[in-house]
This record gives sequence, structure tokens and C-alpha cells, in this order.
Amino acid sequence: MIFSPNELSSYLIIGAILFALGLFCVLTRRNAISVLMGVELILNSANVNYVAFSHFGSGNLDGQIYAMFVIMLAAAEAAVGLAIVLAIFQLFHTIDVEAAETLRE
Amino acid sequence: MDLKNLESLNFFGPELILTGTILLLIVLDLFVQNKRNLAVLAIVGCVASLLSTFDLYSAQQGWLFYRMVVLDNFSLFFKVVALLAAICTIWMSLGSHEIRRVYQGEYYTLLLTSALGVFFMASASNLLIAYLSLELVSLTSYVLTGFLPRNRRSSEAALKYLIYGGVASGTMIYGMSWIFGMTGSLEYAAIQQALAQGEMNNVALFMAFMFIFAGFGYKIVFVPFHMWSPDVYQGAPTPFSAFLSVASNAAGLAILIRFFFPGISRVTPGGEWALVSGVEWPQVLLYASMITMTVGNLCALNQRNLKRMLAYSGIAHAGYMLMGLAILTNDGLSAILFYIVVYLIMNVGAFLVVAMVANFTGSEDIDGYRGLAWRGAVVPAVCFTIFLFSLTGLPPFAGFIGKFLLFAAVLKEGGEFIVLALVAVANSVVSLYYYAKVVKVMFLDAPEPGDKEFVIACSHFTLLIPLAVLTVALGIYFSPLVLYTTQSLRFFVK
Amino acid sequence: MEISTAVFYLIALITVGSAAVVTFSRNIIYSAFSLLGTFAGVAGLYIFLGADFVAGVQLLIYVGGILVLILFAVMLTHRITDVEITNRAAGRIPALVIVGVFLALLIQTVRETPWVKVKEVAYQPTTAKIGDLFLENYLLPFELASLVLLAAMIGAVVLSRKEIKE
Amino acid sequence: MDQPIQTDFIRWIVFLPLIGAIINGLLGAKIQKRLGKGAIGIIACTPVIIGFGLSVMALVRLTALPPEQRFLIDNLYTWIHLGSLKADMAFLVDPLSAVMILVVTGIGGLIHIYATGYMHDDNAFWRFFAYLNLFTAAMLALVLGDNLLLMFVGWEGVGLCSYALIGFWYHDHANARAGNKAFIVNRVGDFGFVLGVFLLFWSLDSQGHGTLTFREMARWASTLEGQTIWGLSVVTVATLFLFVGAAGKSAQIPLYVWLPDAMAGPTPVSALIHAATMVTAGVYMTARLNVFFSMAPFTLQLIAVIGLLTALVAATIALTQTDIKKVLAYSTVSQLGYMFIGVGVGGYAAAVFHLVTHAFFKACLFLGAGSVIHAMHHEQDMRKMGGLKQYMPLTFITFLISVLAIAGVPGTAGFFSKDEILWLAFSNHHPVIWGLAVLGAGMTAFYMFRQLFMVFFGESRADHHTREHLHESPRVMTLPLVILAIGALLVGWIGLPAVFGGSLFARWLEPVIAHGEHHGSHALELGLMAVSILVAASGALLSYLMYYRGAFSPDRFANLAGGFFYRLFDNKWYLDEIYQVVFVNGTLLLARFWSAFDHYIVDAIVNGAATLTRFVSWVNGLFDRYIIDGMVNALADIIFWTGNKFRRVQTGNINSYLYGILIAVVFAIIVKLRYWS
Amino acid sequence: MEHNVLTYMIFIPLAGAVVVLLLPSQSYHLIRWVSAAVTVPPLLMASWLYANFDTTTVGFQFVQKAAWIPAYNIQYFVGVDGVSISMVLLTALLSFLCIFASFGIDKAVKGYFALFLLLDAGMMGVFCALDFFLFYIFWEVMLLPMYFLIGIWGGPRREYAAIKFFLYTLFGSVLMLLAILALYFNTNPHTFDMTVMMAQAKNYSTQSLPFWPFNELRWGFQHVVWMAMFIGFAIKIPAFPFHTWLPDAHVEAPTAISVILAGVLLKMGTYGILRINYPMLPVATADMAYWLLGALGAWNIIYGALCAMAQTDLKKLVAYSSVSHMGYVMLGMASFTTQGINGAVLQMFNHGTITAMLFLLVGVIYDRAHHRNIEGFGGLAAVMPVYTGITALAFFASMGLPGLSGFISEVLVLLGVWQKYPGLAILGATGVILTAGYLLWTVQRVYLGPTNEKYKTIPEIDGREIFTLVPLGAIVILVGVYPSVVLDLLRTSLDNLNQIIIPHLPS
Repeated sequence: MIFSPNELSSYLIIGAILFALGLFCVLTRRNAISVLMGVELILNSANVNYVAFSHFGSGNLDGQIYAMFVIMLAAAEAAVGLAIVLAIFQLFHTIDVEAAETLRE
Repeated sequence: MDLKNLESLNFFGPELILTGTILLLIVLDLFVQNKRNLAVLAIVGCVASLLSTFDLYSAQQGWLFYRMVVLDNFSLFFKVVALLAAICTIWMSLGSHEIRRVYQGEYYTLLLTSALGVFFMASASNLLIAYLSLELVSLTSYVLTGFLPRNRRSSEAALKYLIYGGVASGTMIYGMSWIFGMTGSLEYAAIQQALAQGEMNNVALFMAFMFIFAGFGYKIVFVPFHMWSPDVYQGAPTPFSAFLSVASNAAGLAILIRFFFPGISRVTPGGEWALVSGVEWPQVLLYASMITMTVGNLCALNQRNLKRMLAYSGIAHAGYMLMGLAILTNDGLSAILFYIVVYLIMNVGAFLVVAMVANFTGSEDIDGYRGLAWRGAVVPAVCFTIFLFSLTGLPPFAGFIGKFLLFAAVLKEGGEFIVLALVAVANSVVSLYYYAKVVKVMFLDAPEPGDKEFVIACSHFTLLIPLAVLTVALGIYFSPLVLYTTQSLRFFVK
Repeated sequence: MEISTAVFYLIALITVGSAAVVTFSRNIIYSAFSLLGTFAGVAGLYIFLGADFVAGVQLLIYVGGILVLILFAVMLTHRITDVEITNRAAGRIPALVIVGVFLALLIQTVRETPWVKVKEVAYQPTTAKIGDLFLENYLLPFELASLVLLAAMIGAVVLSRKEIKE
Repeated sequence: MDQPIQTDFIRWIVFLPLIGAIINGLLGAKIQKRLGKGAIGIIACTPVIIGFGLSVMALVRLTALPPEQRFLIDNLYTWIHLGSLKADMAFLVDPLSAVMILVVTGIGGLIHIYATGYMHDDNAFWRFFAYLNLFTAAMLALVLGDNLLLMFVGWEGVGLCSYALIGFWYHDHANARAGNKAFIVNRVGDFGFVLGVFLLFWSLDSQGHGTLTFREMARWASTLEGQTIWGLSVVTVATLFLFVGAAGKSAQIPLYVWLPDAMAGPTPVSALIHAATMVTAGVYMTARLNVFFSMAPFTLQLIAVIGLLTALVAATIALTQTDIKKVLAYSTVSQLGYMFIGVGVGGYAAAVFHLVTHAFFKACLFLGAGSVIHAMHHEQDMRKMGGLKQYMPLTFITFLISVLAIAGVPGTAGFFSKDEILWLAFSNHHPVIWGLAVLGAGMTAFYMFRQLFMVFFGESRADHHTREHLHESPRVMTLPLVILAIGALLVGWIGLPAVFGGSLFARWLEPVIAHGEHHGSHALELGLMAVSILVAASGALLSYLMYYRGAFSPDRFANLAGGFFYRLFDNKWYLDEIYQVVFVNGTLLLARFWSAFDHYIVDAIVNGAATLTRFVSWVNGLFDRYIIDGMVNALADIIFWTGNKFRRVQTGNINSYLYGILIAVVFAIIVKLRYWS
Repeated sequence: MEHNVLTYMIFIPLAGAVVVLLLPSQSYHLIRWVSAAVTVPPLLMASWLYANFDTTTVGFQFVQKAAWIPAYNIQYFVGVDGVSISMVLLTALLSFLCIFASFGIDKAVKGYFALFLLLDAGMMGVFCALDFFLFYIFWEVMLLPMYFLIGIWGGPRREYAAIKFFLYTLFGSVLMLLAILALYFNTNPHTFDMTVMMAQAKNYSTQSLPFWPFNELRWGFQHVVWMAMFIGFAIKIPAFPFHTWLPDAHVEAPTAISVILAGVLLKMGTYGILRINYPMLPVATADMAYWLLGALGAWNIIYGALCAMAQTDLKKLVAYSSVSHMGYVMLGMASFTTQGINGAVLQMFNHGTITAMLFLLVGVIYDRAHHRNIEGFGGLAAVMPVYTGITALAFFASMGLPGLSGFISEVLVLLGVWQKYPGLAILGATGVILTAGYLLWTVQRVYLGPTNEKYKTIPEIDGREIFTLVPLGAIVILVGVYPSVVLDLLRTSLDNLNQIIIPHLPS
């Protein structure tokens, strides 16, 4: 069976779909927080891959540990990111990334 | 040498000193009233770390911390670069009006943390460390970019940088996951072994590498991963833009070189690099290089904001440096290292002048430079001219030697790379236009009645003059630096 | 069909489905809440993959930390009383095309690639081992991560302070 | 070949006038202010007079030598020595150049003396004499130069000085333009000359005898036999090039246009340029290189034809001129044509002989005209003169003698020299040329006498004021006239025709110019002589009738009205009717035609060429500015445009930035799948 | 034999520039006279070189050599041979005179003279350098001062002119850099030593490169390198179509800088070709010479002359006349005859002196009338006779009038070319007529005719200006009368150059 819990590829495909959705999200969303959510999706997709490879491939815990570090850094990034978003909201009273365009050509 | 944790600490002096300084800064920030002292402390820490780095040149090369990082001349070189960049940045910050208004304790802390991140980027020999160190540099950069309080541009730049960096690094780790999946390991050495043995799906490999390329590429700022940089350079505090343009760029190159060359390639008996088969690196890098330098230069042509212009010029320079990579030779790599040092000197110098003028006029717009030389600022104007012409690659300035070595390496390869050299040549000419435009405004335009006489901070002078002198001196006598960069090209390979 | 397979399907569906809601929803509150489904779903996948500790971490940090942060941010930036809580999107069609192509390429490649495989895939508890690894082989990354977190903390604090210190 | 005899004094013939020119040129203004114009005159005249003495000395030295060794060389230093090219700064006196320097310094000296009187009222006195001296020096260098390159120095030098002298009164644009014209037309000639020199040099060099020294060239001339370039004989091509040069200098068709305009200069200048020096350079050069010309029969034919055309055309034009100097100018052109007829029929010696005699009578004519103009307060229109003979008898007599000489009255200089040429033309089987040339001689007589009558005879037509002040010129001006008139009378006797015992002159030149063979009997020679005398006499007679007797009013020819013939009949000039229709009208028509041709076609071509060149240059300038430079600027614009397009991508919108990553990755992958697999 | 003379000649101006920078910026007189004093020793040394130069040997003389960057075999290596010594003389002389011509500068005097001296050092260096790297450094070092000298002290459109000059020249020189590197890697052992490269000329491949367009053109390594070098030099010459920077730069530059630009900088193009393309790439030279040097040179002559004729700006006219006259140099070089090549180098020297005079003269009138419109003058000869006299001398020399220096070189060039390419010689000779045309026309419009009322009281040329012109005028006459003073220097070296190329010429 192609798509089953015992097949590596099924996890990878879920990962790929998440990745694609995340990308789509960052490409289209105008709201900074939404874009950040898209980034989280991307990170999760990578994590699924790592854990899956760790399970089916390497036979050790490297992948899982990698995934944990990714989660940690995701948290750090989210913290910083949301701090910036709040700071911007205070200045611009919007977090629409399109409105924040003082920096452009 | 393959050391475990505790043994490794003996060879971890620079990092430890820097970490210690960071912690000390956090603590002292609570007590010290005059924040300038913190800057001095930071510089002292950097110098100590620098000394410690030089100390390590005598040490044996090898793995540290269970093969997480590598100790070799290459990584030491980048540590030196990072520390020099940090020292210059702190020095520059001392006289900057922008920095006077921010939380200086945290500012210096984060700056040094960023430098520390560069250390690890240069020495990572494991995908995990590569990712972590990259994120360390990135995160601190996001924060520092948005460091100017209640400043729209700064905050906006930070947000853009963060989103861009997040996506790029997300893409990168996705690619890394594939490498992990194909080789079953995170360690460079093991990956190399697996790649050398196994039958790989070339397409998957290529895709994975392209994903990773995105992560590294956005640090190096090459096209099309460059888009964040003009906005960020413009928005960030000027001293930090300088740091970003130099250290972050260098770190990106370091991690790229480390990953692709000693990491996953083999050295052929002839001393050249045999990259992973099935991946057309020369072509990819060739086109990336050409496009990068062209786009960078063309976009810089009409800039009126100096920081933005320097950002684009930085992109162009990244393109030049990529030339050295594209040819896959040691000559090319050593030329890159040389260029990094030279670029450090001249670009920091250029940003320094921008900071000086911004201190005075409050903006980085080119109009503020009108008749600079005739407004009591002959020395900064002359120095800026030196930096700009050095960036153009005119003798007798160091930038020329940098380009000279790059061209030399490219032409030595010959063949299709001649086209690359010609494109680079055309780009040099284009770049002259916008650099000279600034010079023109400073010297050829007369100041208008409203333009005030110039007053310069002393601390800026003490940095400006040495940088200018170095730019000229290295243009005339560069033997030692060539020697140093050639020696820095000693990788630790299992 | 085994029950585990059915559960797997369900989890996969939740994961992907809520991710799609995150991506396509017009209301940012919906997006934020659907993110919970994705995170939880991914945690479920981890359990399927025998990564119990990671699944726990996922729930703790993602759901307990990041998601809460995001919700806070959403609330702070949109007063609840606002009628319209926008989540505008633009340029969907080109994005859809290029992402579609990209996804096709990804899946195609994923299926064709001979990934490394070990023969025996057996479940073993991981927590203890992970703890060992963090103190042995992964000590340096661990410390490094702590530095990153420290920096992020300082940064977040600095950035959200309102006053300018003179 | 004998070793040349080093003779140190020759250089001074050239250098003395040069020194005079330098002194007057650099210090003249001060000298004139401190010491007066007399000092300037002395500084200017002395070198030329001494030069004449030295020339006589050289002549004496030459005569003491056996004919084959008659050359003196003054070698100063090696001028240019590169590869096979070796040109010395050396001056050569041989029979030919000896004659020439005598003419130049002698007649030149007289003109100098004359000019001190003529130019006395001009403030730029010093400048004039500086130019005059420089001119003389250049002409002497041309004549004395031992090699073609040095000759070319003088060649160009006279061009330059003529430019300066013609445009001497530069305040008037017309004068300046005339100077320009002279110089530029001369340059066209020089262009040909230089190319001819190159061709000769390299052709000789290909035989291992690369040289520009005249004596050496003559020696190796035979090696050119059979060499070809562009399918033609080298000698032919080279001599054609050289003739272009000669035509430019000696005002032959079609390059004569500068000469009439050159009358813009002060009259002594006209005398110097048109009588003694510059215009003769071409004849001198062809004589100098006669060996080569003799090897190129085609060139000779061409020269003869062009000489003839020039002689006739100029003569017909001269018929109608009313400006006293213009008549002389066209007559000069016409006489030069005769000289070239001489060259063309192989009579180099005859040509040079005519050159010498012409120098005397034409200088005398010009100076006489100058004297008249001087007396008439710079009035040059002959219609406002008349009856001057009682006011200025000396001028009249000298003028008369010269007119007789140029008209070819037997016994005068012009008679001998012109007849020599005519005889050679006939005896060398060119009867047509002979015939037409004789016709030209008739016209010459006509218009010269016409001038004589109009100026000196009849009623004075000048206004009252002018008539009051009419006077004979001062002695410094009349003395040269007298000397020249005597020369015009007597100098012909050195070149007696064969029938009277042969030419001393031709024999003298023999070491340089191989003596031409003479065909035909003495009787024939005498017969032809008689014909030409007759024709000339008819011309003179016609003129007499028209202008002295007033039988024909010149005004009538000017307005050829309908009742023209009746009036003639009324005046009972029955016999002249035929003349009227056949000769005068015809000739006048011809003259008008040629005059118009000269004015509207030839001059227009020259002016048109200038206009065209300017137009081309204008277009070229635009091309440079808009196309070449425009392309450069367009390239810059394209770069800018592209740059701006690239910048446009930088929208400030983070979403669009992120596209960059994705597009790059997808693009690379697709390329990879498509092309690199 | 070790000599330091050349080194001193290069570095005394450099040291002088530093000294000038240290002087107080308000003391104009001091700065001017110190600068003038600095240019005296090089002039004396140049005279000494002239006196002691051995005209019979082919090799380089007064050689000094020292290791500089051993890692790349870069040396400090200077020396002169027949080709360069005339240029060194010219440079020393013009630098000296131009300092005096610059005395009228009153804006930022210190900067001006410091940059001028820097430029001087660069020019000396280019003509003396025998190491390619050194050569390139000096070559580029000239650019910067030139840019500022035009840009700061120039006329109304100075910025455009300066940047145009800069961009053009840089474009050429970066191509040259590539060519230099290509030669470097094809020399064994890798070195920048020009003499070694000359000795190894036969090792540079001439096999046609296997890819388009080189396989079509039958261009080998030598040809490609030759072309890159040539473009670099052609821009400096300036050869059509790379000449458009020149009218702008000349017109906008201050007088002294125009003089240097035309007098010395243009020569670097042809000098470079003789120094580098000829001995190092003989086969390519032989293949390319007809079209790219000969025909292009002839075209330059005519084109430049026609353009000059169309100008209304006196200075622009002189600038275009430079384009025309440099055409003779190219034409002569292409002939590979003794006369042609010697004539070419002599023409370089002569053009240096003559054009210097012309620009100085234009400067004189511009200082008085504050415009250079040819039509706006008229009859100046009456007001300024001395000035007009000197102008006439310069114009006639430029026209190639015998007895003046221009004649010798033009005749030699045309004579030399005639032997190889009579057609080109004829084309070149038509330039003589055109030159007479535009110069005489100019003389007529500016100096002759009725005096323009506006300039009735214009002051006559002053002593300082005469001082700058007289030495040049004297040289113009001296060389015209006794050309051996220069030709003797050149002959041996140039004949040797010819001998290198001749065996490779297509029969």
C-alpha cells in the first residue's frame, strides 16, 4: 500500500504538502502574523521529514533531535517576530505588510 | 584530532572569551551608567578573543565536540574577520548618534552574539550546527535591524528581514532533511562518504542543494535571494548595516564553502575539488555570479540613498566573489578570502563615512553629500573617495587587488569562464558610474547656501584614517595578506 | 484496514486540512486556531513515527508556546470589537500555479528517490536516550540553542519596550 | 660620378634672406619704431642683394669648371636618415639652379628695392618685408635644394608665404580668403607632388637605389624602366602625380584659379609671385626632373595639351579684363601655359628660357602697373586711367618695352623664348599645338597693347583730384623698372634660335637637361617665325585700332546691342567688320564664355568643393555627435533603463520578495530536468 | 648598471604632491612655486637621460629592478628604450610647462597642484614601467587625478566630460587587465615581466580558438589578447569609434589639463601598442595591422579632420585635430617600414608639442574672451600680433608645413606607408589638404578680417604665457630643421620592433 503509516513516502508527501501550503501562505498573505504562520508550516514540514527519516532511515535519534532544535528555534523566532509585529503595529496601526512600505524603490 | 566535549574546550578559547564577554555585558549593563564603557569592554573582549584566535594557529587541526565543529585555518580566518568586523562596528557605534538613543548594553550584547554565530557558521561540520549558527546570526540580526526604537524604517526592515530569513532558513532545513534522508547522517564527513558511495537520485540531490542554497544564499545576498538586503541595510542602524554587509556576507560564504567544498566534496590528486557528481555547480554558480553582479550594479545606478546603494553594491560584490567559487579551484577560494578582507576594510570605511554624514544631516540621501569636500570635510570626502574607488576596483587601492586576484583565478581556468570575466569587466565599468556619482557630488558640486559646515566626531576619525590607509597600503603591498589567505585555505578534511 | 492505518489517515487529514485552512481562510482567527490542528496532527504523526518525546515537545512548545504567542499577537493587533478581522491575500493565482508546479515536482521526486532505509523499524522509548545525547554528542548544539534563546529573549524584550531610554 | 665640390658660401644665399626675415619678423616692430622704415628696408634688401652677388659668384665658379663637373654642393648636415631614406640639408648649384637663383635674387632684389618705395605708407612695413624675405628664402631653398624633400620645403614655404602676402591686408575678409584659396589649392598640388615623390622613391628603392637626391635620381632613372603600378608604368604615374604638383604651383588648368584672386596682395607681391618666383616652381621642377618626364611620353602629351589649354583660355580671358592687375594675372597664366607647352614638347631648356625672359618683362609689367596704381591712389580700373604717359614717362617707357617683349616683337626677350617654344612644338610634330599657340600669341599682343593704350594713351579718365596729384614714382621704384626693362630687351640674346647660331642658354643647361633634337630646316624655322610675328603684329594692330585710334569703342563690346554692326559701319571701319565678327566677337564670346566658365564653373567647382567639404564635414560632425556619441549614450541609457526595471522588482512588498526564492528554485530545477540530465 | 634616475623621476612628483598637501592651503604662491620646483628635477633628469642614452643598443637602459610581490612574480621594474625615452622627455617637459600654465587656477589651488603632480607621477610611471602589473597600476593611477582635474576645475559640462572620460578609459583598462592576466598565465614561469613576455612571444598560441566567433575569424589566443589590449589602447589614442570622450574631455578640461591630455595621455595608447602588442603578440599584430591600425588610422585622419572642420568651438576643433593627427601615428605604425614606424613615434612626439601649443593658445584667448566660439572673434591679428604669430607657428606646424616638426613626421609616415599600402598613403595624404582647410579657415575667421569691436582692447599675450609657449615653439622648429635630435633616439629600438613583426606579415 502506498499511503500507509508504514511507508516513508506517505510522511514525506504530507511534509511536502505542508511545505507547499506554507509557501503559498507566505506568498499570498498580507497580514504579517499570517505570514509567520506560514513560516511555521514550513518548519513543521521539515520536522515531519526529519522525524520520518530518523524513524525509517538513519536508525538513530539524530533526526528527532534536529526536529527538537527546530522547534526551539521556531519558538525563538516566533517570539522575536511577534515582538517586531507588535512594535510595527504601534507605529503603523496596521500589520498589513503592504502598508509597511516605507522601504522600497 | 577528534575530541569529545571537555577536551574540546582547550581549543575553544575565542568562543569562550566571547561568550564570557557577552554574559559580562548583560550583567554589567545593570550597573554601569556610562554605556561607552560597555563598548570598551566589548572591544576588549573581542581583542582578547582575537588574540586567542591567533593562539590557535599553532594547534593541530581537527574535530571538536563530537565532530560538531572543525578547527582549521579556514575557520580561524573567519573568526578573525568576524572579530574585526565586530570591533569596527562597535567603534563606529561609539560616535554614532543613532546608537546613542538605543539600549546600548543589549546592542553590544547582541552584536557580539552575532559575531559568535559567525564563528560557528565558519566552523560547522554538522548540518545541525550549520542551522543553529545560521539562526543565531539571523535572529540577532533581526533584532539589531529593528533596534531603533519608534523608527518605522527600522521596524519594517526587521519584519521583512525576519520573514525573509524565516522562509529562507525553513527552505534550507527542508533541503537538509532530504540530504539527511538520502545519506542517513547530519555530519559532513558521513554525508560525503555516503554520497561518494551511494547511487543517488541526482534530481533529488540537486533540489536539496538548491534548497540549502537558498538558506546560504540569502546570507551571502546573491540574486535572487538578495531582495531583503536593500531594505534592511537602509532601515538598520548604519553601524550594524556595515556589520551585516561584511560579517554576515562573509559568514554566508564561509558556510557555503565549508559545506560544499571540504564538507561534501573530495579533493582530487591534482588539488582541485571534485564536487558531488550529478550536480552542475559550476554552471549554477556561474550564472548566479553573473546575474548577481549585473543586477546589483544595475539597481545601484540610480540610487539616491547611500545605504541602499551600498546594499546593491554589496550584492554586486557578492557576485564578484561567487566568481571565485564558480571555478572550483583553490586559487578562486583564496581570492575570495582575500576579497573578504579587503571588502571588510573598504565597505566598513564606506559605511563609516555614511554614518558620519548621517550623524550630521540625519539622512543618508545623496543630497546631503553635496559639496562635502568644500564644507570642511575634506578628509572624510577623500577617504570616502578612496573607499568608493577601491570598491570599483581601481588601482592603487586594495579593491583592485581583490578583483585582480579574482580575475586571475578565473582566467587561469579559461574556457567558458572567459565570458564570466568579460561580464565582470563590463560590470566594473557600470559600477564606476554610481560610485563616481557620489564622488562627483562630494567634489564637483558646489555646496548650496543652506548647507552647513561639517563637524566630525573624533572617534570616527580614529577609525576612518586607519581604514583608508590600509585600503591604499594593501593596494600597493599585499604580499602578507595573500600569504595569509593562502594559508587560511587549509581545511581540515578527514 | 487496520485501525492504526485509519487513525493515520485521520491524522494526516487533520494535519493537511487544518494547514489548508490556515492558508486559505479569510479570517485570521480561524487561521490561528486551525494552526492548532496542524501542530497537533504533526504531533500525532510523530507518535506514529515512534518519536514520543518529540511529540511531547511539539505539543508543549508549539501548542503551548508558539500558538499562544500568535493568538496573543492576533488579539493585540485586532481589537476584538472590530467587526472585520481581515486576513487579506493577494496574487493567489500566480502563487497557486507556481506552488502547484513546485508541489508536483516535490512529490514526484519524493516518490522516485531511493531514501536510506534500515531493515528493522522497531519502537523504542526515546526520552532517556535523547537526554543522554543532549549531554554528550549534542552538548554543543544544546548550548548554542540556549544562546539563541537568550538572544531571542533579549531581543524580544528590547523590541517591545516602548520607552526610549536616554 | 665625380665627387661634388663642397662650397660653403651657397648656404648664405638661402640663409641671408632667412635671417633678414627673422630679424624683421621678431624685432621689426621695434626697429621700425626706433630706427624708421629705412632700416627695415636695408635689413630686407641687403641679404637679397648680397645673395645676388653670391649667385654671380657661384655662376663664375661654375663657368670655370668643365661642363660635366658643373655643380657645387653645400652640404650642411644629414637631415633625415632612416633606412634607405637619406636626405641631406644640402644645397646644389648647377647650371639650372644657377640660372634660377640669379633670377630669384636678381629680380627679387629689384622687387625688394621697389617695394621700399611702394609700401612706404603702410604701417605694417616691417611685416611685409619679413614675409618678402621669407618668401625669397623659401624660393631659394626650393631652387637650391639638393633633394626632393628639401625642395619640398621651399615648395611649401612659398605656398605659405604667398598665403601670408596675398592676405597681407587681412582686415578685409576677401584678401584673407584669397590667401586661403591660394594655399589650399597649392596644397592640393602638394598632395600630388608628395605622392609622386613617394612613388619615385620606392620605385628606385626597389632596385636598391632609394634616393631623393636629384643627381642620384637622374643617374638611376633608367632602372624604373618596365616597373609598373596599378597596371601603368611607374614613371607615368609618378610624373602625373608630380605634374599635379606643378600645375598647382604654376597655375595650370584646373588649378589656376587661385592666381587671379591672388592679386589681392600688394603689387610687389604680385610681381614677386607671378614673375620671378613661385609660379615658376612647377616649370623648374619639371626641368629638374626632366629625365623622368622624358621617360613618360603620355605625361608629356598631357602636359602639352594642358599647357596649351591654359595658354589659350587665360589669353582669351585677359582680353576683356579691366583691372590692370587682372590682365597681367591672366597673362601670367597664359605665359605659364607656354612654358608647359615647352615642357610638353620636350623643350625643357626652352621652357626655362621662357621662364627667365618672362621673369624680366612680367616683373617689369607688374612693377609698372604698381607704379601706376601707386600714382592713381590705388585705383586699379583701367577705364579710369588713360593718358598717363605724360605724367609718368619713365614708367611708360619701361612698360612699353615690356609689352613689346611679351608681345614677341623681334629682338626682345619674349620673342626669342616664345619662338623657341613654338618652333619646338612644330618641329616635334605638334603642328596643331603650334597653330593654336601662335593664335594665343596674337591674343597676347592684343590684350597687352590694349592695356598699354588704355593706361597710357588717350584722354585721362581719372577724376580731377587724382589727376592733380599724378606724378612719376620715386627713384627707388623707377630704378628697378629701368633695369628690368633693359633686361626685357636684352636677355633674350643669350638664347638665340638655332638659325641664328643656336642657344647659349640651352648649351649652358646641357649638363642638367639633355639637349633636344631639332628637326626641320632653318628655312622652315624662319618661316614659322615670320608667321608668329605676323599674328602678333595683327593683334597689336587691332588693339591699336580699337584703343588708340578709338575706332572701336570698347563699350560697344561690353553691351552687345542690336545696332552694333550699323554703328561700326557708320564709323567706316569696313575692313574691321570681318575682324569684328570673326575674331573680336568670336574671341569676346569665347572670352566671355571662358570668363563665365571660370567664374561659374571652375571657380564654382573650387568653391563648391570647399562648400561640399564643409557640408561633408558638417554632416560628419553631426554623425559623430549623434550617431557615434549617440550610440555610446544610448548604451548608457539602455543600462539605466534596465537598471530601473530591475529596481522596480524591489516593491517593498515582502511577498514579492519571497517569490524570488521560489521562482529561482523552481526555475533551476526545471532547467536541471530539461537540459542537464 | 643600476640607476635610480627613473625611479626619482617617478617619485619626485609623488613626493611633491605630498609636500604640496602639507602646505597651508591659503598660500597660493608658495604652492604654485613649490609645484613648479618639483617638476624641475624630472626635467633635468630627462635631459640627463637624453644625453646619456645609448642610441645604438636595442635593449632597455637605466634599468632598475626589485622584487615587489614575489608570490605573483610582480616586480618593481623600470627602464627605457628608444620608444619610451622620447615620451619621458615629452612628459617631463609638458609637466613643467603646464605647471606654469596653471598659475591662473585660483579654485582649491592646493588640491589642483597635488593632483597634477600625482598625474605627473602616473604618466612617468607608465612610460618607464617594464613590469606589466606596475604598468597597469600607473595606467590607472592617472585616471583618478584626471577625473578630478577635469571634474572640479573644468568648464560648464565638466561633470559629464569627466565621467565620460573615466568610464571610457576604465572600460578599456579592465579589458587590458584581462589581457594582462591571460598573458601572465601563458608565460612560463608566470610573470609580469614585460621583457620575459617579449622573449616568449613565440610561445603564445596562434591556433584559432575552437569556438564561435573565434573559429570564424581564425583568431587564436594571441589575437584575442591583442584585441583586448587594442581596445584599451584605442580608447586612449583615441581611435574611431572610441573617440567621443575626447572632444568633451578636452573642451571641458582646464587648459593645462587639455595640454597634458592631448600631449601625453593620447600617446599612451600608441605607446602601449608599440610596447606591448608589437613585441609580445607579433603574429596577431601582423594579422591585424592593416585593418585595425592602418585603415583605421587613415579613417581617423580623414574623419577627425572633417569633424574638426565642422566645429564652432575652437578647443573642440583642436581636439578633433588630435583625433586626426593620431591617425598618422596609427597609420605609420601599421606600415612596418623604418620610415613609417619612426615617423609614427616622431609624430607622437611632435603632436605632443604642437597640440600642447595649440591648447595653450586656445587657453590664452579663452582667459581673455571667456568663450571659444570661432565665429565670435575676428581680426585678432591686429590686436594681438605676437599671439597671432605664435598661433600661426603652431597652426602651420600642425598643418605639416616643411621646416616645422609636423612635416617630418607626416612625410615619414606617408612615405613609409606608401611602400606597403599606397592606397592608405593616398587617403592619409588627403588629410593634409583637409587639415590645411580647417586650420586656414579657422585662422581666417579668428585672426583675420576686420577686428571685432568687442576685442579692440583685449590685452596681448603676457610673459608667463609666452614662457610656456616658447620652448615648445623652439622644439617644433628644431625638430623640423634637425629631426635627428629625436630620430636618433628611436631608430634602433623601432627597427628592432619592425624586425619582430616583419617575418609574420602576410606576404
